[in-house]
Formats: sequence, C-alpha cells, structure tokens
Amino acid sequence: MIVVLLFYFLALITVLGALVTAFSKNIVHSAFGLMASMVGVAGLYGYMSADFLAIVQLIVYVGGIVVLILFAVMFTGDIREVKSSNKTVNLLWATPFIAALIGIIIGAEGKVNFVSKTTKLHNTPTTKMIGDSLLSDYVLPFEVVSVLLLAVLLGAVHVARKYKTDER
Amino acid sequence: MSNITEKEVFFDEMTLNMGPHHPSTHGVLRFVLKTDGEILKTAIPDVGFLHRSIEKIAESLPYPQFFPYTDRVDYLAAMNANHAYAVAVEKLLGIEVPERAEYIRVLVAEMNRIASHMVGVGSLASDLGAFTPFLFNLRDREYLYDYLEEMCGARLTYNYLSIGGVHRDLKQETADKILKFVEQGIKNLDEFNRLIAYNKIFLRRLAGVAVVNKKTCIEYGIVGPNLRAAGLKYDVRKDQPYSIYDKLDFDIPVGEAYAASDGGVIGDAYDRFMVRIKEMEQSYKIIKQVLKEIPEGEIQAKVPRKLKPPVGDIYVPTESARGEMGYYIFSDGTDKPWRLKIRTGSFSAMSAFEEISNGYFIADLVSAIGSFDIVAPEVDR
Amino acid sequence: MKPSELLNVIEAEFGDFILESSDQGFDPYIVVEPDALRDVSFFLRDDERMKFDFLRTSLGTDKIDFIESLFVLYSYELKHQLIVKVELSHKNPEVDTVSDIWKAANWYERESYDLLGINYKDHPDLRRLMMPHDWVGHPLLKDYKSPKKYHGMDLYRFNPVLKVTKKKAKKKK
Amino acid sequence: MESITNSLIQSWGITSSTGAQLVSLLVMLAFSAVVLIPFFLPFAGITSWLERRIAGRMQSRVGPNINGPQGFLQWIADGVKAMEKEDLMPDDADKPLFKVAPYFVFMGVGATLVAIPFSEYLVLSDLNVGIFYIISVTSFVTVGILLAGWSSNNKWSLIGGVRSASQMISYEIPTALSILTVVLLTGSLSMQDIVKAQGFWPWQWHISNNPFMIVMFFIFFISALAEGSRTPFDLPEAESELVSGYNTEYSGIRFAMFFLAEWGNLFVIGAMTTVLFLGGWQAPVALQGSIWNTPVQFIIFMTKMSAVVFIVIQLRWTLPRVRVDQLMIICWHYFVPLSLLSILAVTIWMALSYGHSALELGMSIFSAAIWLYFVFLVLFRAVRNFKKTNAKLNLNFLE
Repeated sequence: MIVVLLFYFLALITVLGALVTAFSKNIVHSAFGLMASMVGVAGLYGYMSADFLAIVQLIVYVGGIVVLILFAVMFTGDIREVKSSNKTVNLLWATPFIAALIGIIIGAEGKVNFVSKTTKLHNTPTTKMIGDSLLSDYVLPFEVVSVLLLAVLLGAVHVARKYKTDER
Repeated sequence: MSNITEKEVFFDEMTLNMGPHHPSTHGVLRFVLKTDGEILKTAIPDVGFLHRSIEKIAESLPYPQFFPYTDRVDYLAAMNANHAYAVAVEKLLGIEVPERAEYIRVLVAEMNRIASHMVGVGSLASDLGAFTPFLFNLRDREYLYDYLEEMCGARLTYNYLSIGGVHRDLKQETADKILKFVEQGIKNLDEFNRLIAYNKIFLRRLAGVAVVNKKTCIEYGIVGPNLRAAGLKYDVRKDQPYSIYDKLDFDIPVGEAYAASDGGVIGDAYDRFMVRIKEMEQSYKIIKQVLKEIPEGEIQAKVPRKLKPPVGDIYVPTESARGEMGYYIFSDGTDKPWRLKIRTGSFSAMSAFEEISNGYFIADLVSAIGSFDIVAPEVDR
Repeated sequence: MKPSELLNVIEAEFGDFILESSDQGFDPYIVVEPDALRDVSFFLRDDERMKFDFLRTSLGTDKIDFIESLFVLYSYELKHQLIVKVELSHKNPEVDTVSDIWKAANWYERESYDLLGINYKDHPDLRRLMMPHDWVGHPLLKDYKSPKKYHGMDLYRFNPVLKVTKKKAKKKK
Repeated sequence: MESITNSLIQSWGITSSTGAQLVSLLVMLAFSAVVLIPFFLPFAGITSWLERRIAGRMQSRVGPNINGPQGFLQWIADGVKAMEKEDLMPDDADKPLFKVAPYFVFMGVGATLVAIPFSEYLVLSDLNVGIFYIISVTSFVTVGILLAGWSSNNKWSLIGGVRSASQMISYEIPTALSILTVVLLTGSLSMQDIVKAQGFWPWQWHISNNPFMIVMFFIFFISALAEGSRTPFDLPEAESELVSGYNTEYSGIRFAMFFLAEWGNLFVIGAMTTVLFLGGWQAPVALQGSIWNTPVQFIIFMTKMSAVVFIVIQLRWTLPRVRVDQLMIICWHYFVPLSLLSILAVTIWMALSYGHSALELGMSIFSAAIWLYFVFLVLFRAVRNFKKTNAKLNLNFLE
C-alpha cells in the first residue's frame, strides 16, 4: 500500500516536472521542471531496486545535464523578456497525431503482460551485475558507445578550438 | 562556423555597476563596468561621492585653521597631508622652521607613510582573498598609531603640525619606544613578506596585471609609488627636496619586474605592491636616522598672530604616501587663501583607470584598484 | 635651464601670444592668449629644450575680473617647472582643450568645468566630475550662492549655536 | 536501521505488510529528522565557531568568546539571530526559485551524511553505492547555487552562480577520477568496504598504497576544496570581487542555510578525505571485540577528520584566491590529465603487484615514508618560520 503510494508520489513528481518543462513560459522554470522530472525518474529507479542506475541518473542528469542547461540558459540575454520558450505552431495538425499516439500507448498498455521481478531482485546490489554484463554479454555495444562518445568529444574540441583561432 | 565574426557572437555586453559601496572599492568609488562575461571592456570611474568641498571651505578659513581639513583629505596618511600644507604655507610666508621641528615632522610623516602603506599592501592582499596578512599589518599599525597618539593625542586625524613648527615636543621615552618598534617592525615586514608576498598564487594573481608603463604613467600624471613601479626613479623627496630630506640617506625603490619568474613585467600590479614594501623598509631606515640625529631646540618658529602672506601664487609638491601631494595656493594678501587646490596622487591614478582596465578580468580590476592604493577622499576632496 | 632662459626661449617663439611672463614670483609663469594655448602646449611638450611631459596639476580660479585656468608643468628629464596661465572672460569662459596633449588634463579639465564652468572646447567627455550631474551652478565661482535644497534634501543644517548667539545679541540690544 | 525497524514492528505487534512498510517509512523519516538534522546543525555550527576561533588566533585577535565557555555557544546565538531577522526578498526576484534555492544547497550537503561511516557500526545506511551517492547528491548544491544566483535578479549574484556552476562541473571530474582510484583499490563503492580495505597504521591507508595515491590524494583534496568553494577557490562568493556572489540578496534564515551548508561541506570534505585516503575509523586490531571498540573508532575518525578540517580552515585564512582562468587551467591542464595518468599507473601497479604481498607492503612503507616526510617538512618549516618572527608561542589556545 505504502509502496504503491510511494510509486504514485514519484510518478507525480516525474509527470508534474515534465508538464512544467513543457508548458512553462520561463526557460529557467522549464529547466527546473526538467530537474524535478529527472529526480522523479531516479526515484523510480531506486523504487525498482536499481540503485546504481538511480545514482547514475542523478549524477548524469541532475549534476550534469540540468546544470549545463541552466548554465547555458543563464548566458542567454534577456531571459525574462522571452515570454515563451517555444512557439506553438501547427496546432491543427499536431492535435490528431498526439491524440492517436496517446491512444496507441493506452491501447498497448492494456494488452501487454508486465512481468514483475521486484521480489526477486529486491535488495541485491546491481553494480556488480551491470559491470559483469557490460564487459561480457554487451561488450560490443559498450565499445561502440565509447567510440561514439570519443567522436563527440573530438567534435566538441574542434568546435571550441575553431572559435578560439577566430577570436585572436 | 567560420564566417561568424567575433562581433556577431559577442553582440551584447553586460553593464555592471561596481560600487559605490562595493567591498573592494576602498571607500566610496563607483565604476561602471562594461563586461563580456568576466572580461572587462571598460571600467568607467564615477567619482564624487566623497566630495566635501574642502577647497571651497579653504577660501573662508584663515591659514592655520585649515589644518584639520588637510587631515581629512587623506585619512590614511594625514601627517603627510599636514606636512604638505605646512610646507606650502611656510614657503608662501617665508617662514623658517626650527630644525628640531623639521626632524619631528619627517619622523611623523614617515611613520604615517608606513602606516598608510601597511593598509595599502594589506588591503590589496585582502582584496585577493587573503585576509590574515591585512590583519598582521593592522596589528603593527596599531603600534604606530599608539606612538603617534602619544605625540599628538589623536590616532587618525592628527592636526599635529602648525605653521612654523609642530604643536608638541617629542618625548625621549616615546622616541625610545619608536626605535624599539622599528627593529620589530622590520622583522614583522619580513614575516608579512613570507606570508603573502612570495606566495605563488599571489604572485600569479598580480604578475602582468594592470600594467602601466612609464609612458602612460607620465601622460596621466600618475605619481608616487605607482610611477616608481613603472621604472621611473622620481621622488619629490630626492628630486625637489623639502624639509630635511636632503640630509637623510635613503634609496628610492623602483619597479624591476619583481615577478618576472611568473610572467610579470615592469609596472604591473606586483611591482606596485613590491615598491610599497621596499618603501616601508626605507621609511624605517629614515626613522632610525631621524631618531639618531634629532637635535635639541625649539619646536615652533615665531610667527605673527595673523598670517598675511604676500600677493602671489605658489605650488609646492611633497611626497605623500600616495605620491605627489601639492598645494596650489593663491594669496590675495589677506589672511585667507583666495583659492586653494590640492593635487593628490589618487586623483591622477583614478583618471587613468578607463584606459588601464581594458581587457582584464573583473577580479583583476579589484587587484588593480588595490595595487594603485586609491583612497576615495583624495580623489574627491 | 634657468627660469629666465626658459621664458626667453618661449617668448622668442611665441612673442605675440605671450601676454605676460615672469620669474620673479615663486614659480616662473607665462600667461598665454587663449587661442594660442594649443600651439604653446605642443611646443612645450615636444620641443627639445622644453620637454614638459608631466602635467602636475591644473586648476581654475575666479579672479573677479576674469577666470583664470592654469596648468602646472614639469619636465622629468630636464627638471624644470613652468606654469601656463590662460585668462578667460566671465561671460564666455571658453578655451581649447589640452586633454589630448597631456592625458592627465582630461580629469582636471572636467573638474574645472564642474567647479568653475570653464568650457574646454573639443574635450572628449566634458561632464561634471565631483558634483551631481544635475547640479546647477559652479561652486567655486566667487558669486556662487548655494541652493537651499537639492532634490528635496536640505543642504543647510539647523545650527543650535548660531541660534543661541542670535538670542544673546537680541538681549544685548 | 533494519534491525531497529524490525524490533519496532515486532514490539508493536504489527502483522500486516502495509503496517510494516508504514512503520519502516516513519522510522526512516524520524531518523532523518531527529538524528540527521540535529547532528548536522551542531556540527556545522561548531565548525563555524571553530573556524572563527582559529581565524582569530591566526590573525592576532580573539574571535567570539562571550557566549558560553570560550564563546562556544556563539553559533546558537547567531542561528537565533538569523531566524529572527526579516526574510528579505528583492522585488524583481523569481520568488518561488528564490525561496527554494537554499533548501537545495542545504539538502545537497545534508544528504551526504547518510552514507558517512563514523565507526564500524555508526553509519546511517551503508549504501552499496555509497561514494557514488555522495557525489550525486552534492550536485544538488550546484543546482541550488545556480538557482540562487539566477533568481536573485542581481548581476553579481548571477556571475557568482555561473562561476560556481562552471567550477563545480569542472572539478567534479578530477574528484570523481581520484575517487575512482580508491574504488579500484577496494573493488567496492560502499563506504564501509573502502574503510575496511584499509588498516590502522599509516602504511595501511590508501594514501600510501603507492606513490601515485599521494598524487591522487592531493588532487582529491584540492578538488574537494574547489567543490566546497573554500579559499583559494572561493570564487563563487568572493566577497571582495562579487560582493558576496550568489547569496548577496539573501538574509535571515535562508542566508544562514547557505552558511550552514558551507560549514557542513567542510565536514563532508574532511570525512570524505578521511574515509577514502586516511584509513577512516580503523582502530588497532587488538581492540576488536572489546566494548571500547566503537568509541575508539569514533574518536579516531573524528580526530582525523578534525585534522583535515583544521588544515582546510588554515588554508582559507592564509591563501589568496585564484583567478577564474587560473582556476580552469589548474583543473583542465593539470588535474584531469594527471589523474588519468595516475589511474593508469595505479592500475598497472595493481596488476604488477597482484599476489606479491611483500612487494605491496614494501611499496606501502616507502610511500608512507614519502608523505610523512612531506608532513615533517611542513612542520619543520612552520617551526622555523615561527622562530624567525620572534613571536612567543601561546599554547593557551582557548583563551
């Protein structure tokens, strides 16, 4: 009962955060909402005993992404003047598509059998398992992702350096 | 990306208001900063918050009564301001000051110069975040103020000098105390240096910052330790000696790129800092000489009750702690000056800021203000 | 160079424009015609015999008959001093700026403008320096009367001592 | 924790699972409310008192000495004063964010206490991702400072907030990398396991595992200073440059929260350093099983931590502040490459020495000798400088 309440509480945080992100007129409030949403997701991971994932979610998204977003937003001039973060365009076309998408999701949710593994995994540390599977079964995707990250890093360095030569 | 010019990227600059009650503007100075992020485009000084119309007041006061106001021009080196005014009026009147009084004047002026430099270098350190060295200096300054208090009864604004002499004689026990303190003071200065002056962070913060070369200094009329840090060996005490400075033996320290190992050049903030430190050593040396050679005798020349200088105008420069302090006095033959103008070191240093500050960080502006040792009432008067 | 020689050289160069020169007082000075101030200044700064590179100070004075603006010059190299004076009319105190010749003059001229109303032509930034930007009048003029109020703030304080003395004076009567 | 919950459930005779969960949730909340906050507040408060006393001693003055014995209760007076003060808010501030920002900072620091082991048994929750957990919750501090800086609608605050964010993002990397070496040595993320992998004697600590760990220790210590924004890295709140940085517009209890968080952070820096590198609570093996074990462990932990805190305080009142560009250069040009190299070196050393316990011990003693030599050098220089100044040693510290 309490556990279910906890779940709904976390889900509420996540959804509310997402709504604030989507509908807030103020970019900083949006970023703040995003953070709440991320924290909610981290809570949901924790709720599902995925402790390592929850912590990584916090480090990467709250400590990294949200801070970077806030950081970037603060460099934007006249944040208060900007009344809407994104313009609402093509409302006519978007509405039926969104409605259809929501319908599909709701329809699918009723047909799929969710298997609960919560009892089995309860209170076992996941760090070791994640590490093991990353370096055994999933070593190829792991390496591919690292190559991708390397490319991103090099690209970032390239962009940053190019700019500097222009400046001086 | 390459076709984006710098101007398009930095299309907007931030206008920051620094002061008048910003912690590192030493009194009430105001800067309007145009910055690009943390990097300064310009820092436009806005002065006048401490304008107390001292020059206007002087026009309605007899010559001797103006002494207390000179204290307020530079509260950190009030004796030097006193001295400057006394020298100017005496030269205008043609009064000969007794030798003992001259010695006492030089003694108090040098003591106050040390006290002023202590605050100058200490507050520079505290602007950079090191608070302890500042308090070390304040501790030593208290001793100096104690002795000055013994001599003239006040600690900050003395009104000690009179036209033609000084108000009270120097007692032998005070002289002994001062001599004893000088020994400890030199040691304490060494302690201060070891604490902060050779600190790597401190060196790196000041080396190459707010460089003012000799040419800029002369153009803007920057004087005193700031000028000497730029490499020009000019000191009013040596070049246009007044009082008994021509009898004394002391050196004039100049900037030699003291922080050269960390990228410093002549005339940077570290040189200004170091020149002040070395000047303190020289002042200690002068105090020792003065106390050794001080003659017995009168301390007050015979001056008429009502001072009526001849018609004319005079400019007398002296060396205050913040550089050349000169009084330009117009006399119309009455006992009040027709017009009196005080030339101060901080004023000219301040006027150069708009040019100096370009291209540095906000944090560097703070160290620049500290290294020029600007005192707000000197700028505004 | 001795002051008398100095003045001779300047008079030889700008004889007509030097209204007065003297080395009898405390400092040698010349009084220059306002129109020739810039030429004289350039000469004083750049000439080999002059080399007045340091503008010690500059100030203005209200001399009732005229307003005087003066520049105290010093040469670091040749170690001589000269005061250059300009006499300006009360009605139109206007003179060319020297702030591009000696950069130090920039603020001094602003100060003189602020306190005495001397108008330096072609000054890059002639604003008030000490007084508030919306202040009326120039305080160092001899006929200046301070306003009683500034933006609703009293500029004069009640002086209890003055009141007592007035009462005593009344009683005596 | 669990045992307490279980015994409570049993003693109250609760059988339903909902009831049991309710009880365990309540116990958790009660624990955090009753134990954590009251523990955190006095610690931060006492640290503030200690800092002011030490600063006073360093600067030839007295410091707070009126309230309570030796001014010990000054922090309570200050806290009460802060609570009584008006909670000012700028007119143009972003009000909800302005209000909520101090809580983020406070929470970010306070939540780290959950995973810090004070002794073998005195730990709130021995999370198996303990050290990661501490890194992750401290990121709330960054968010809080950024929000505080932005929502104040003050340009100085904004610069402070942005400075803080860039500083913390940058220094998180060397911190995490240096923690990673310790994790490598231990093979676990749990704080208790990290402590248990070390021993009582200095050569059994992680710092003296091999010389590269000394490098890592310094990188960690300096980066932790930067993350806690202590001098010489206190740029976000540089009072002489940015007036006070992100907390300029705050007053009353919200301002006090920022400051409590700062001093709490001091404590966290000390505890983390102690746990990761200095052997944590490890007491002599002979004491094991005795009733004195836990108190001795607690005292040992607190002693080491206080030593670290003392050094941090001393650094703050000695060193000037670095500039923004220098701050970034220190991090990206020196610390990041150096810590990457050190990780590599530590890994290689671990692979080489695997199974050779004599080799490991020899290296440990060797590197312990190195850092002890450094400690000796510092002490020697301190004594020499002290003699030079002709000052009299005043051992009457608490006067």
